[in-house]
Amino acid sequence: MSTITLPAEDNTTDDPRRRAPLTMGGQTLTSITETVARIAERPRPPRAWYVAFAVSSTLTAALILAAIYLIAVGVGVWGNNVPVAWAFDIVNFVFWVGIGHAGTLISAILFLFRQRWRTSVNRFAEAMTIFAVICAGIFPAIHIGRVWFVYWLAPYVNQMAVWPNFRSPLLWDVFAVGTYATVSLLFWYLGMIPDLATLRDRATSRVRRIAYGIFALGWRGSGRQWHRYERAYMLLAGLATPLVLSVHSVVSFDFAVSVVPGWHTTIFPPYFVAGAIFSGFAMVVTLMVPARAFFGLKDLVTLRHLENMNKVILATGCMVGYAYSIEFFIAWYGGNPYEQFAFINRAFGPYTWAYWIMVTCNVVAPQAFWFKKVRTTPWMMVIVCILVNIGMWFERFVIVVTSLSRDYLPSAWEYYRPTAVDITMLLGSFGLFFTLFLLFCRYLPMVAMAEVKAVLPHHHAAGDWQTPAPAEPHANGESHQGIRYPDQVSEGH
Amino acid sequence: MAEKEPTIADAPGGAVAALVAQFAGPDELVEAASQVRDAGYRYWDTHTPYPIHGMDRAMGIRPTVLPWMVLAGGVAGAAAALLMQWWMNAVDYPYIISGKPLFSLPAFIPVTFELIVLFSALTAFVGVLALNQLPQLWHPVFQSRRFARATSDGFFLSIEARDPKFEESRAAELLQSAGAVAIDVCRMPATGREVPTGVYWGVATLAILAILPPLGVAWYRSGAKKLPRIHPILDMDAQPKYRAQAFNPLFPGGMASRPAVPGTIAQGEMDENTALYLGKLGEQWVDEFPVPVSMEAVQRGRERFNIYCAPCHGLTGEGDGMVSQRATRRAEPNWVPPLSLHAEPVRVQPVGQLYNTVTNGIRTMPPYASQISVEDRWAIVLYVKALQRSQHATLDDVPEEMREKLR
Amino acid sequence: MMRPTATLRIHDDHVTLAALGARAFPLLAGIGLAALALAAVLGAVRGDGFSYFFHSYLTNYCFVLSIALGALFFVLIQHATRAGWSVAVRRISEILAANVSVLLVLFLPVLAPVLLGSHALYEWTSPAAVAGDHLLEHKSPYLNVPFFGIRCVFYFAVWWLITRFFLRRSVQQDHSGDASLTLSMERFSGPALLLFAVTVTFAAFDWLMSLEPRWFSTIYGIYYFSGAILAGVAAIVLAAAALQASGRLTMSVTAEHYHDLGKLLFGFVIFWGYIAFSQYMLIWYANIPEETVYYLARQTNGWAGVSLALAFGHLLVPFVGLLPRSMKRRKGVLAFWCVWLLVFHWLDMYWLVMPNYSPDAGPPFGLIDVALLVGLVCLYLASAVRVAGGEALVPIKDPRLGESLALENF
Amino acid sequence: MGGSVFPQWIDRARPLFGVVLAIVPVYLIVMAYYGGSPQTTDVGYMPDQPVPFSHALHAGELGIDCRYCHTTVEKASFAAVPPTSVCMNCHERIAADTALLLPVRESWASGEPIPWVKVHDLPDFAYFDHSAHVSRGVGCLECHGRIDKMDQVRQVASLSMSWCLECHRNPEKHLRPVEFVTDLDWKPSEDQAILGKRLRQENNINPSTDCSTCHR
Repeated sequence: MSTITLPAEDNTTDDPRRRAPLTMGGQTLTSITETVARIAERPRPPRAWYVAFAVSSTLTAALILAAIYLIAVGVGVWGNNVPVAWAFDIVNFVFWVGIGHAGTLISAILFLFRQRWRTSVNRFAEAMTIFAVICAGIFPAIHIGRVWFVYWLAPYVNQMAVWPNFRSPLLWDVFAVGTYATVSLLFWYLGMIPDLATLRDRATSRVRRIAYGIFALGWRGSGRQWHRYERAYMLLAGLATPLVLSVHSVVSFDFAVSVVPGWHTTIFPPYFVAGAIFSGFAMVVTLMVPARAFFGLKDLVTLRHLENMNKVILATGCMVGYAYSIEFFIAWYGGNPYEQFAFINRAFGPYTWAYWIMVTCNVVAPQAFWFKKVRTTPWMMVIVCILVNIGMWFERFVIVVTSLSRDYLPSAWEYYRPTAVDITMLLGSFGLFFTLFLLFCRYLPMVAMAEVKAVLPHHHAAGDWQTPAPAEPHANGESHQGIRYPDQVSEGH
Repeated sequence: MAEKEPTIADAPGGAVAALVAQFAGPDELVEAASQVRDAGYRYWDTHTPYPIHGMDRAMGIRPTVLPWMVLAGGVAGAAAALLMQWWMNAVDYPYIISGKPLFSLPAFIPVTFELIVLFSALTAFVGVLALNQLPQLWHPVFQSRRFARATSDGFFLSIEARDPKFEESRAAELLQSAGAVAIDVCRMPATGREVPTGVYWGVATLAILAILPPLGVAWYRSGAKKLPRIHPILDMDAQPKYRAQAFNPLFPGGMASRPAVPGTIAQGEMDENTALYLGKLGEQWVDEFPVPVSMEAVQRGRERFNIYCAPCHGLTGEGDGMVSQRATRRAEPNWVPPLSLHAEPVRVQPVGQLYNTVTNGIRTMPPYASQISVEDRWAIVLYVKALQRSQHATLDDVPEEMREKLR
Repeated sequence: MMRPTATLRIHDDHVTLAALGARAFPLLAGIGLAALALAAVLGAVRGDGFSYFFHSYLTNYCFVLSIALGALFFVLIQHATRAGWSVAVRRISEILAANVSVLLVLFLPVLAPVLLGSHALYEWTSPAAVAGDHLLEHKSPYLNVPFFGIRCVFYFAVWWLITRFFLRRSVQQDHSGDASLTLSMERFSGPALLLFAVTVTFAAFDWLMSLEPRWFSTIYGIYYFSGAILAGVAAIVLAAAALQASGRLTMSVTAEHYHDLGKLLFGFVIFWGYIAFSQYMLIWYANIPEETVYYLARQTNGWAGVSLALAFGHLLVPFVGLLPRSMKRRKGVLAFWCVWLLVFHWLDMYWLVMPNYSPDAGPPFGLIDVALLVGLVCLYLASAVRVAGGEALVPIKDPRLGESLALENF
Repeated sequence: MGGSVFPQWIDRARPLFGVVLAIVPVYLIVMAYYGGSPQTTDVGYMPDQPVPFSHALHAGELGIDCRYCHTTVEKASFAAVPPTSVCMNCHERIAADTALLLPVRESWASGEPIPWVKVHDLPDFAYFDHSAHVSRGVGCLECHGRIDKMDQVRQVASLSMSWCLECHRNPEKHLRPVEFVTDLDWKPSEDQAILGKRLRQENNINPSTDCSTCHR
């Protein structure tokens, strides 16, 4: 087993005798810089970018207009009614927070698990996290009805001499989502500093040099800096890992600490976390497949990466299916007639359509990922992942709306119907998400260059069992072209 | 490439600030780093596009204190969160919610956890920047033309001139022997060393301008103002409802409070009892109090008398109230000083007549029915009777045992 | 492609139990049987219809079972993630997992009385208790003796199949060196994990949760699982340390493996705390009598001390203890924490079972508990020694062994 | 292109920039508190009234009791502004021809109320019962200050929620015997702490701090 040669276009081998390469196409330090930095350096993006941006910013404008209308007129413009006081707003909130879980998961947990394939996709996913959390934050803020008083949620010294109620799960949400947004941003930015320095050093215009220069903070990639940087990165990863679990757990507490049938169940925290990772990864794959084709990143973000993410989707999809089943079983086993009614009503009541969309998309659809063919064929995985995203939105819809619409008092039963504002804001949140995402694609390094370089084979060979062929540098002063290494890498230990 | 002499690039400028040497690859750089470390330099560093495994050992870098800082941050976060929640919910604003104890540890754990993470993460971020002395937008090594590759695909080693051991030729020699493929000499720039005075002036101007808003607020705060209270967000401050005595343009006189429809009798004000309400029985003034006579009633009467009657009649009923005195002093032409309540005609009036006077006024005295309730009017009459008696008492009025003293 | 040094390491290492197995088996089996016999006598002497004996037996059985299930999960997840680092310790976990037949035999003292009509453990087995009790009547389609027995057989059958499959393939590879065996284990690991999840959940429902048949919690299966994986990993560490102490695996298993296992322990300490807190918090907050009764029993009449001991001993203390890197890299220190965690995991099982026996009289403890623990653990270890047999204690021809031997933590 | 785009002095100026960056948020927060405090926005409100009525003269010099005009303070939730008729009790004959009193006479003649400007105005979401306070011995002084010394009425207390709560939580400092509620010059004859405690017990004063006490 000396040198392994692989077919150039595929690294999805299952052969246990070797590790598939992380990147394709004989990557070098130079080629990685070129591939990634060039995307952000184009004077003008391709026309398709403009088209996408026009669509998404139009939707964003719709979101803003809908929000202004809602703030001006009142929350009544939503379809929320008694007793369905939580509807699209909280559904969207939970949905987007869930989407936001993939980034930190890839960045932090896979980092701690030494999954080196994360390096190609983590930047992308972290950016998604931040944008998703922004989208998520809008809805509860608006839902409080008087959005201009949103600062009342913060514990600050005030002339009313009151403090927030820390025994309320809604306040935990403020802290959890706020901390999550902050830490995700720090993590994303810290990881991006070396890459911003790369863009700074390659920049040709003064404006870009100043702009990237400021945000790169004068990074020099020095040995002493790297030492502390790596330690800080690991600490942040260690902190972000329990954080990411806590955030959706806290979101689940919003429901589960109540006594509403269908909400109050102890499995909610891990179940919500699994669902969040599930939907987050599905969103990453949905966006990654077109983006890697569109921006020429197929060699850095390979089918292998996508396949690995699809496996995570399969695993978390099964966990979600497990939770659905256990909930149903215990609803019967517990012997509480209200709980039983809540579940029967979910499956066969007025929202039966939503429930079966949820089950089909979340439990049935990802089972396709048992097949390698589906896991490694871009168009197939995109279909499954889009279904998963739809299913996860409906999961939140089912949880929120079916439980509320059938209150304890039949006199208060009411069917919820979204209004045009509801639907506009849902679509608008997607618009905002994609707008931010497109801006990110245009101006920032989409792949963590320094991290991908660090997992090129030569680097970590120092103490590794895989000793690569000796490097053959072509260093010759001014025309230094970087160093070629064999494109054979391990994806993890 | 070791046999090939490195190119040494120099550029015009001031004193030498640093030498930047490029190396062929990471392994060469690690090797060179251990040589420079052994040579005993302090202000030197390696520059690579990604962290190099083994570089810490080669450079002799000791483990950073960052983890301890982060631990301290986490402990601070836990302490801050628990203290904050305890103080806010159990001490300063105690309020029982859904039957939970004021200090509910299980309910406080989520926020405590989040703040541990938040404080730790902020410490990690600020800590790594501070330890790395970032942001540092200018550094001598940036003078090197080829150094731009350090963030892409180049491997560099720099030695700074501020190092006490630094000597240009010796350092260059060391780098050459360590296998540098190229060496750049970085010189201090001729210009731009000192902070331009404009920056100081700018900051000073900002500082001066920053004083104005607090001064303005202080001025506004200190004086009287014609503006009603400023609430930036009025929200439900002004609700579309009418409070007592508010203005309402819909009604005549702009009065929001509607007067009773003529002929309305409010509950409890059905004045069938003419003795009580009018002080009359038929055409005769009543001479007996239609209300219970008690010491409390006298006290109440005195209090009400002092409020409503004393301004003119004076506290003793002599007619020397402050208002009366002032009117007399000012020689008000229309002013008629009130009759002393101790005057004979008044003294002999039956209580019903006195009551009627309070209620409806008499001569220049205005009616007080709108200001004083029926019971209070009777109480005042009672007190007036007591006042009168006090000025015209006989020995018979004095309790037996006190009479001796008076003699 | 293995480094020469790595290859040499495994060839020079002492990787079989050899004579140790032959010596240890009769000793362990003897002690185990004697201890069980002593416990049975002690149980009979109490004269409470073996009620205490059965409760204590269930406590200790669930403790031992959790070690095997934790080890099984470890095997499955390593295959599912194609892990390379863990290959050096994977055989240990395969052996610890593959004792299902003995565990089935050892389960008979729980199962047989239920089948024979004893109501000492499970209230719902008594028709008198069920009659007229609305909840128990409602649950009787699930909680009835025949179905209970059928489910038990199903769980053991599934575990037996899975553990056999993985151990057999793995050992087969030692001889043939066939890499496709690894591939087939990877492929089967996914479905096996699904089966594992379902069986462990319902086993926990049946054997532990139904002790209090009116109470329920959807997270209960995960709660038992979280403790089991902790016990499994701790057992792997202790087994590796013990084998190294006997001069085996000294070159194959390094501080790097302990470090990684220590990280897993640390992670699952937090995970257990997270699951335990989630269950407690949601029940505490909603404050519904039919649910809080479970925790009420565990915080009154002396049980509060046990609950607090778990909060500290099972979460906070090991969290702090396992946090520093040096704690995870030193074999002796890590072994201490593994023993610590096993002690508290045992206490966790005790906390699950025993309040059902004496809700009013406070936590009971006696020689019978010790005898049962010693007996079950010894018999389990004897079985493990038997399972290991003369085969290698490291999958010597695993294609990723080299990767594992050269493991280096960052 | 060698060299940084940034001049060398940028690094030297780091402490300066650091201090500025650290001060800016502190400055903004302090300004928000200082400028937004009710002490700034509410206290000191002294509108011009349609008639230059002097409390200093009527309540101070003449010693007319507050309740002579504000008749409802003891029994209604609001403290009534007196109708024109109360003015005319005296001013039908006193200063009857002065220009200052012209609006009063006009009002008297036409029946249109005098548009007095309310000084102590709570937000509409706060419910305040005047009688509950006056009849339990909270002196006028506590909220309105020395009205008897004001020619033109001016708000002296912030009337903010924290100000209300301060008294609701510790009422002892602000209690006096009921008969002295309108006496702006009253001084306790004993230690206020002891007196307040006793009065609180005697009158069974347990101010509620529930939200619904004021926000109903």
